[in-house]
Amino acid sequence: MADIAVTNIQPDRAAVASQWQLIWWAFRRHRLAMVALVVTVMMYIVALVPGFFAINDPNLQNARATFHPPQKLHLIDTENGFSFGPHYYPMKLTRDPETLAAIFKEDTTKRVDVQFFGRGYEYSVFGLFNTNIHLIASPDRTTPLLLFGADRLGRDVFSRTVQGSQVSLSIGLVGVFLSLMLGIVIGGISGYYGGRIDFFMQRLIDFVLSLPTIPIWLAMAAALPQDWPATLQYMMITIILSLTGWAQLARVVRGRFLSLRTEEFVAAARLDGVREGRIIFRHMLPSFASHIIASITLAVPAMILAETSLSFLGLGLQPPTISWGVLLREAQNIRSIATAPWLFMPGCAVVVAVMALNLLGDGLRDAADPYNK
Amino acid sequence: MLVFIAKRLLWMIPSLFAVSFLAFVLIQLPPGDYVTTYIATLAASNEIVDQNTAAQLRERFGLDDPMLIQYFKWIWGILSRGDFGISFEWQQPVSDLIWERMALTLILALSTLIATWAIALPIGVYSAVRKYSIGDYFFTAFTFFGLAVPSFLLALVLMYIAAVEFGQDVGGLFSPEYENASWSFAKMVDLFSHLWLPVIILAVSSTASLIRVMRANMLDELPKPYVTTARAKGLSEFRLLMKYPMMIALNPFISTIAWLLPNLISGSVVVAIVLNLPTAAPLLLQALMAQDMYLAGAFVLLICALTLIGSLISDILLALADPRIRLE
Amino acid sequence: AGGEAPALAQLVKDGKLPPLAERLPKKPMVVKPFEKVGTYGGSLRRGLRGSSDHNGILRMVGNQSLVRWNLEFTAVEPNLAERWEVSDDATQFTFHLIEGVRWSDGHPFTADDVVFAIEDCVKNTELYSATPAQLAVAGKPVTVEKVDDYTVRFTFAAANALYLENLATPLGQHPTLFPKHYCSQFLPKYNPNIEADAKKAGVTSWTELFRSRCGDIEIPTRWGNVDKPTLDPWVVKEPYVGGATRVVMTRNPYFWQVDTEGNQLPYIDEINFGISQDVESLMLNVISGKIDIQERHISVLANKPTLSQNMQKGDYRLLTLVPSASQQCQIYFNITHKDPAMRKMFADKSFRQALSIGINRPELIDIVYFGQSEPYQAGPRPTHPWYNEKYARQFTEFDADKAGAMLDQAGYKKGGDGFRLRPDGQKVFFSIDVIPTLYPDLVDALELVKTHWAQIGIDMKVNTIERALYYTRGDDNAHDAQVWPGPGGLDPMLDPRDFFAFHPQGSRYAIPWTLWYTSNGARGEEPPESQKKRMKLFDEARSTADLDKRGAVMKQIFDIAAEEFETVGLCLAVGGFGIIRNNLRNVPEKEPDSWSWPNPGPALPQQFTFTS
Amino acid sequence: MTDIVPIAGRPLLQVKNLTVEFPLRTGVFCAVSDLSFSIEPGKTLCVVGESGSGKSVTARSILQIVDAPGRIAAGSIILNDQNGGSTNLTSLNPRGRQIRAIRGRDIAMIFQEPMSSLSPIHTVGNQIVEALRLHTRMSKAEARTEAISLLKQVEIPFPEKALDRYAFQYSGGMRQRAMIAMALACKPQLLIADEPTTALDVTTQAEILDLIARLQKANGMAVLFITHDMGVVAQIADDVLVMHNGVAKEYGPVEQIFHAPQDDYTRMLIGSVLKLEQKAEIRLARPPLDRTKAPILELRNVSMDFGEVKALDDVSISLLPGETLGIVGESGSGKTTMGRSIMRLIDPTAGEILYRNAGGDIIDLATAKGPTLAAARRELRMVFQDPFGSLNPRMTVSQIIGEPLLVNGVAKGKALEERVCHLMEQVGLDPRARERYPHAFSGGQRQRIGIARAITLNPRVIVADEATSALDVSVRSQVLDLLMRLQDELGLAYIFISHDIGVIRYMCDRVGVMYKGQLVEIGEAEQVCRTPEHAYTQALISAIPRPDPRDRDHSRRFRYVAPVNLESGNLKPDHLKNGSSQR
Ligand SMILES: Nc1ncnc2c1ncn2[C@@H]1O[C@H](COP(=O)(O)OP(=O)(O)OP(=O)(O)O)[C@@H](O)[C@H]1O
Ligand SMILES: Nc1ncnc2c1ncn2[C@@H]1O[C@H](COP(=O)(O)OP(=O)(O)OP(=O)(O)O)[C@@H](O)[C@H]1O
Ligand SMILES: [Mg+2]
Ligand SMILES: [Mg+2]
Repeated sequence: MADIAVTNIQPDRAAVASQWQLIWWAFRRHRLAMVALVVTVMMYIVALVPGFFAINDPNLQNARATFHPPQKLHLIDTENGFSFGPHYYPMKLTRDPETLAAIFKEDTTKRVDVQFFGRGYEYSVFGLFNTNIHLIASPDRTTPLLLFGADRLGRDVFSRTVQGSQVSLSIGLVGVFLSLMLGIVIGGISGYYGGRIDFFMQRLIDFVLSLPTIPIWLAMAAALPQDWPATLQYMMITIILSLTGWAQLARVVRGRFLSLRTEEFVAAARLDGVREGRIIFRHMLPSFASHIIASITLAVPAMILAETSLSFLGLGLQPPTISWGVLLREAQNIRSIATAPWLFMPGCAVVVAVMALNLLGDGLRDAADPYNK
Repeated sequence: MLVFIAKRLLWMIPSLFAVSFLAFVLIQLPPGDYVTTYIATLAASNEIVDQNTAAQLRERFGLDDPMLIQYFKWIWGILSRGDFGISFEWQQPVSDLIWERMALTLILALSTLIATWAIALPIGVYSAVRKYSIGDYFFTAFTFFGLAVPSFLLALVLMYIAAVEFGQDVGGLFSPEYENASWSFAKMVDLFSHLWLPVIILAVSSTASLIRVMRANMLDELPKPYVTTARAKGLSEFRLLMKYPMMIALNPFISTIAWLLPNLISGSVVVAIVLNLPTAAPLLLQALMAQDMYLAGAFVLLICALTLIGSLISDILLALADPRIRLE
Repeated sequence: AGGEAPALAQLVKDGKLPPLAERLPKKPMVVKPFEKVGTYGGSLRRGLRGSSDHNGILRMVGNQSLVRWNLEFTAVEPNLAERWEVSDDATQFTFHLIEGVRWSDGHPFTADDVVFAIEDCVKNTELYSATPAQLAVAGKPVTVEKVDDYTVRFTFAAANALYLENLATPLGQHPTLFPKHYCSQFLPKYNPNIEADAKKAGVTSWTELFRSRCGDIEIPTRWGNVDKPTLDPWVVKEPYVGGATRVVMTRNPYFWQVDTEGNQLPYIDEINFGISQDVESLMLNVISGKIDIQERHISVLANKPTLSQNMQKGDYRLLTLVPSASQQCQIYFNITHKDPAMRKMFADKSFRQALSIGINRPELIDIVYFGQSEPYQAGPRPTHPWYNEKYARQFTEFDADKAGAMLDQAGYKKGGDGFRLRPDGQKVFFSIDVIPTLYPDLVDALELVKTHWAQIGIDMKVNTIERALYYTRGDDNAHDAQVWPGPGGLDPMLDPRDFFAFHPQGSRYAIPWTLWYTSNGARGEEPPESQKKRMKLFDEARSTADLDKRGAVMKQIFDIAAEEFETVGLCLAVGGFGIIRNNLRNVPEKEPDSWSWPNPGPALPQQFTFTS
Repeated sequence: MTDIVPIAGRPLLQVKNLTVEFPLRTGVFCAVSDLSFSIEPGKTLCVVGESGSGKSVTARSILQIVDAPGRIAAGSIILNDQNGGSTNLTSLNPRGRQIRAIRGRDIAMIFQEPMSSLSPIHTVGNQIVEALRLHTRMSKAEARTEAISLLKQVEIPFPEKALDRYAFQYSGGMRQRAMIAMALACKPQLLIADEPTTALDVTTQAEILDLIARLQKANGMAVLFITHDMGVVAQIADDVLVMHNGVAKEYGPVEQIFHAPQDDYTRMLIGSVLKLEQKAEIRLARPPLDRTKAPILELRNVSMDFGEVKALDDVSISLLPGETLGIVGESGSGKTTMGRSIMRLIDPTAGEILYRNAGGDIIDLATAKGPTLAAARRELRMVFQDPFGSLNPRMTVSQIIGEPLLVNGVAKGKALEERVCHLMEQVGLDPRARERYPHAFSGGQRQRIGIARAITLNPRVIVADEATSALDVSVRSQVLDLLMRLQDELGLAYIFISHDIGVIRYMCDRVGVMYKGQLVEIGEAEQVCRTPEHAYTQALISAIPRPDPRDRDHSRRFRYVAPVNLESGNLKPDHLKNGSSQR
């Protein structure tokens, strides 16, 4: 085959792309995945400097704003003449004396213009320096802007959601990745070698699988040093949980590897002198990449939500630490459902995160799929 | 195969010992003991336990013995007399407490499993075959919802709607008249008429993840040459999918059978609590929280045994489903 | 001649039950209905939570002690004992039982039962290796003798002036707990084959068997045996056993009380306790009108708006609970801290005072408690005759500047980062333990306190921990500070943990001192003089039968406590609430909220009634 | 559908102006352009042409199963059925009911890569029975009986047992035959056979060709036969289509192609055929091997059992440095098993495999472990019989070829790229295609990838298992020449497993002949090909198809039947049977 009948192909040898470039090109064509990537990156930017994106101090309690419903951000003002510019109207509070329920009404006579890059409460950036510049700031400290409303203590749900992203998008993931690595390595070894090694690995996996998780949680919560910060403790819990959580993935990987290892290309790799580790990771694992990508993208929301169940049981993160799980847990009662549904806004954040991560995963999967050109 | 099964069964014995011992240690690891937690529970309602009574309880339950001795006493009781010990909290033999709960748990687990697989597998296959179609997007959206909503929140909302809007009684697994009745056909019917809500709630998130995983695995298998071969035979797309790629894509799911039960028990704790299900999970949690060792221990032991059996079953199925594994 | 429930009348007609006159005592106890004479019938629905909620049943039905509290929680009234005499030195109590009272199986209740309960059961060291505190004074258990069939005499080794009050609390129920004709079969003394019976029943020892059959005051098995005769208005029909999802109690045909028209009580046929694992499902049942009376578990301030808003939908009215506690949130700084530097800091009175005025209580009450409280330190509630103004209100005025000045003066100067340093150069920092699952409001309150204290340069960590751990840390004296609601608002005699180092698990500012006190100096750490003085005074008050004299002694304690200022309170305990279905009548809409007055029991549920 | 009357002059299938495109990142690749041909009932159209010229794509287009992202850009494919109706296949929905009814029943296809085209988790029987029951109204039992008879017809030994075995338990040739049985199951009107005999020894191949011819006669089945074996073309074709780079170079009766080719490419092709008829020039130019040297590889009494199947039975053979040892033998006779044993991909049940490494140490490969084995494997390489299966579907070609270099630390980065490009060029692949994944190559291209990979590390011994079976004659001779050049440069030794006696003769020094796991004859290549001793070898040589359509005499062919027929239980002496005796 001297010349392939290819139109528009540059003759230059170097024009050929590396596999990563190929994947990236394929990924870029996937529009939804690109959106997901952008959203994910933005979420992580927010998680890095939540203070900048928060409007109000997430811990600031405000007696006049308990169960304050979300506020609208107006663009066009028709009440006080006609003018443009993002602004909001403070709410007037009256309280039903019998039921103690608050009644809020927009007070359109007063108008507060929001400022971009204005000054607000002080926060620290990476623990390096403090600043008080925020993306959105309200000049009126007494009637703050509550985009997502406020909770039972009058704290700004929006700012809390923004703040919560920090813990939720970071700590839980440590455990996810740890158990992922353990699962792949142990499951991979077990499935790759088969036979006796597999048998003993399987007994280990059985053992770990049948370890009851709830007592482990309980024991863990008690055993960790109390003077650690809550987030560190929680990270330890997730890490230790991942020390048992790997077993599931390991079993799945192993099951798949048992059949994969009979594939001819694995034999070929062995003959190429590829070391076991590389065979498992570079040669066999990619055949299983879809499953693993799916597992990761599923594990992330599971981890975010596991935190809510853990705190339900009185474990895991507890207020005053702010995370999506904690926020959701606080919202999980009849009261919020009946009277303050905006407390579930952190749940929307979870949905967005889950959606972004999964679409990202889909995009990656497709991009890495050789048959998908 | 028989040798294999026998060998595996034999191996379960040391595993059970190891797990039960570890569980026993874990249960005791949190500070305090049953009596402390008992006192703490009552204190929550500002109710007070006499100090002398507390000391007395401790002595009576043998909580002053070293742990090893407690463990061996317990295990010996099980081995020699099938006696799982007594629940501190209920002053009842543990075996009176667990069986019905375990049975209900199994029923719930199996129903959830069936529901999950029955919904998820076809949808997963559909989503893979019709990748990026309207239907795929629809199911994708559904799965994201299922993934992102904590199941007990879902439980709460559904209960709220059912109770407040429709005046329906939704908690529990039985109508009041069957609550404490003995088992009968009518009671079974009643059970199944109550089962759907917890099954739906428990199935939502697992269905969602199953769909995603199934979709991913199918996408891997679909372009394989053997699928084309089958297609060239003139096989209808549906039968083709069911028979060829699906069987291979199922491999990871078969592996999951092993931990279905423990997962369902730990995963459903909160839902079971919210929905008031008389399954093992709440009782286990309560026993653990109260450090009611023997009760908790018995549950853990049973769950562990079921896990090991599950893993054996899953291994057998794995071998049946894939000759490459079987004929190694 | 009074009436009886139609169902019972039918049984009588069928000859399955003796006629009413034979079932009632000659002079049955007459109860005045709260509003009006009721009508028979109905099933009352109430919720329990989880498996350890046996006291939820006890509070409703199990208050049939020798004496009982009045509705106001101010005085002890006759119950199964129609009258009594107390010796002047408060060592001998003679009770006269109502004649002709019968157990729920029809067997007469006599002095023998009381003697049996104490002498054979409670004083059986195999069964009770230590005698319950109420029944032992100066380390010796009480002696009970039968004077005649309906008269018993309790003799204590030393003065026990509080005995009647104690007897009215749930922990005082032992004398009427064990029917001799039934429970004697589980005692070796009466049944030589008891060990064999125990084996047959599948338990390891006869004591297990006894407890599972006859129960005890505060264990679930008290409600787990349908065969055990009781003196309660309702008896167990579907028992409270492990795994049960509901408990049903049905009327006791031999109940020994009648209303003013001579109708046998209770009015209501049946009580149906649904067991919820989770408070939220209980809430759901409440607002959808599936519960007839409930305050237990739902009485969380945050629930109030929801419950109020659904009053019409659920067809109920609100029930107000008067807290018997004094303090919503008492901060216990560990004055006996293991670390000498910390100890010195917490033991410094002006340090504590400064922290106290550094708290903006009005703001806290506004935010966390919906404005439903007032700044308060400690001591009996304002309505209580022993109310002590200074003890209750000192250092509650918010003044950050003054607090700062006080701290400066006490030697805690501000460091570079705005936080204060101890004289040894270390930063002032401590953590306060709180159990979020139990008291979520305390977490919120502490969060606010943290911001207030940050303004005066004090760094504090809100340490949310698990329940058992909270206790362990306290027991080990390993805590910096802990919080708990302060009791003793209406019942200062019964739980004086805040007034001096009294309770080894309650007086969390000085656990070692409480040990010293409870062990008579054998264990723990010797407390300072002011404590010892209060301990002595309290012992004195305890053995003073005369209420006025006792009050005088207690007031001295409050004065000293006010002076010493050991604990810091935030605000007066906030009233709880509950719901009563609109068709349930004869229920007081305001009642004390206390374990000693185990609401709603002393409001006499037997005279609750349904209107159609 | 048994007795059809061919409608004279009305072709069964008409392909008009077919164009198939693959949109790639860098542009649109036209695999087939403007191709037209037609086939009449009962006739055979052979498609020949350079590897990668679009033969398989054309075949797949007919059944509408071109791999994504390929698409039929233009043209029509008309199927005229016997009732006079005709359907344009390109206009049918590829998932629709209509095309499904045609697939398998009217048109059946044998895929080029039988080794990967069978489901790994279903028994072969299951897959054949399925095809039968799909288009006929057979009961399960009937279908099973039919499947057994089909397997028997394609010469699979012990068909009753073989039916219940899995594809990976079959040898390459057996899989191919299973595919053939499956395609023939419903007696289609048109059989598309994409290199159906590459993995078959010539005797079995002859049987299969006879079987197809019988069906053609009996049912009027038309055959579209894609092959590289000009001998086969000469024997069976009525018409021939010569393809090159996606276009038809020449299309005409077989006589014309062989004896009066019009096109240059065709002439070149026929010329290559003749070239492969003799011993290679390079080989002849080489000084004779030093037979006294110590063997580099020696098999002593090696046996391998798979359950009751004795795949290797007490085989002893040795290989000299620089020597090319050809292995021929019946399909399923254990050739691959021998190769895999040498590589220690399977552990032989008995015997020694002694390898003398570069340092002169002798290693027993049958028991070697760990680093010793790893070191030995660097010097021993293998070309797998199944090119598709042996290429990781998720690695690009450049990664696959570069992998041994990378992991052995030979080259990295830019240097690695260069090496890979060079290797690809050596085996006749365009380096620009190196970012593609294996599935985007033609069968022959994949085979060359496998060869490129085998020669990367400058090994000392290469076991080549059917390494050139999917290559067209011209490319094949190029590749073989390359291999021989390398041999001379590096002193390589080859074990060359092949069914193509031409190839053996062209490049081998010695030949071993295997039969049922045993090595029945070994000797100088010339001598074995000219004057075979063993009866089986004689039968083999007799069955080689002549690349001349005028010489279609089958009477020379012999069939060898094993001396001991265990099944019937009676002992028979070695005997030769006149070729396809059934006829
Ligand atoms: N999925 C694909 N993507 C890109 N190019 C492809 C794809 N499939 C095939 N090709 C290209 O199409 C061309 C024709 O392939 P085809 O398989 O038809 O060749 P062939 O004539 O059958 O060759 P061989 O004799 O080697 O099997 C080849 O150059 C191949 O690289
Ligand atoms: N993994 C296996 N399990 C069981 N039997 C096997 C296995 N591999 C090969 N066999 C059997 O061993 C015998 C020899 O197979 P082998 O692959 O060595 O044949 P071959 O000579 O390479 O044939 P071909 O030319 O058809 O490729 C065959 O009968 C085959 O069915
Ligand atoms: Mg091809
Ligand atoms: Mg082979």
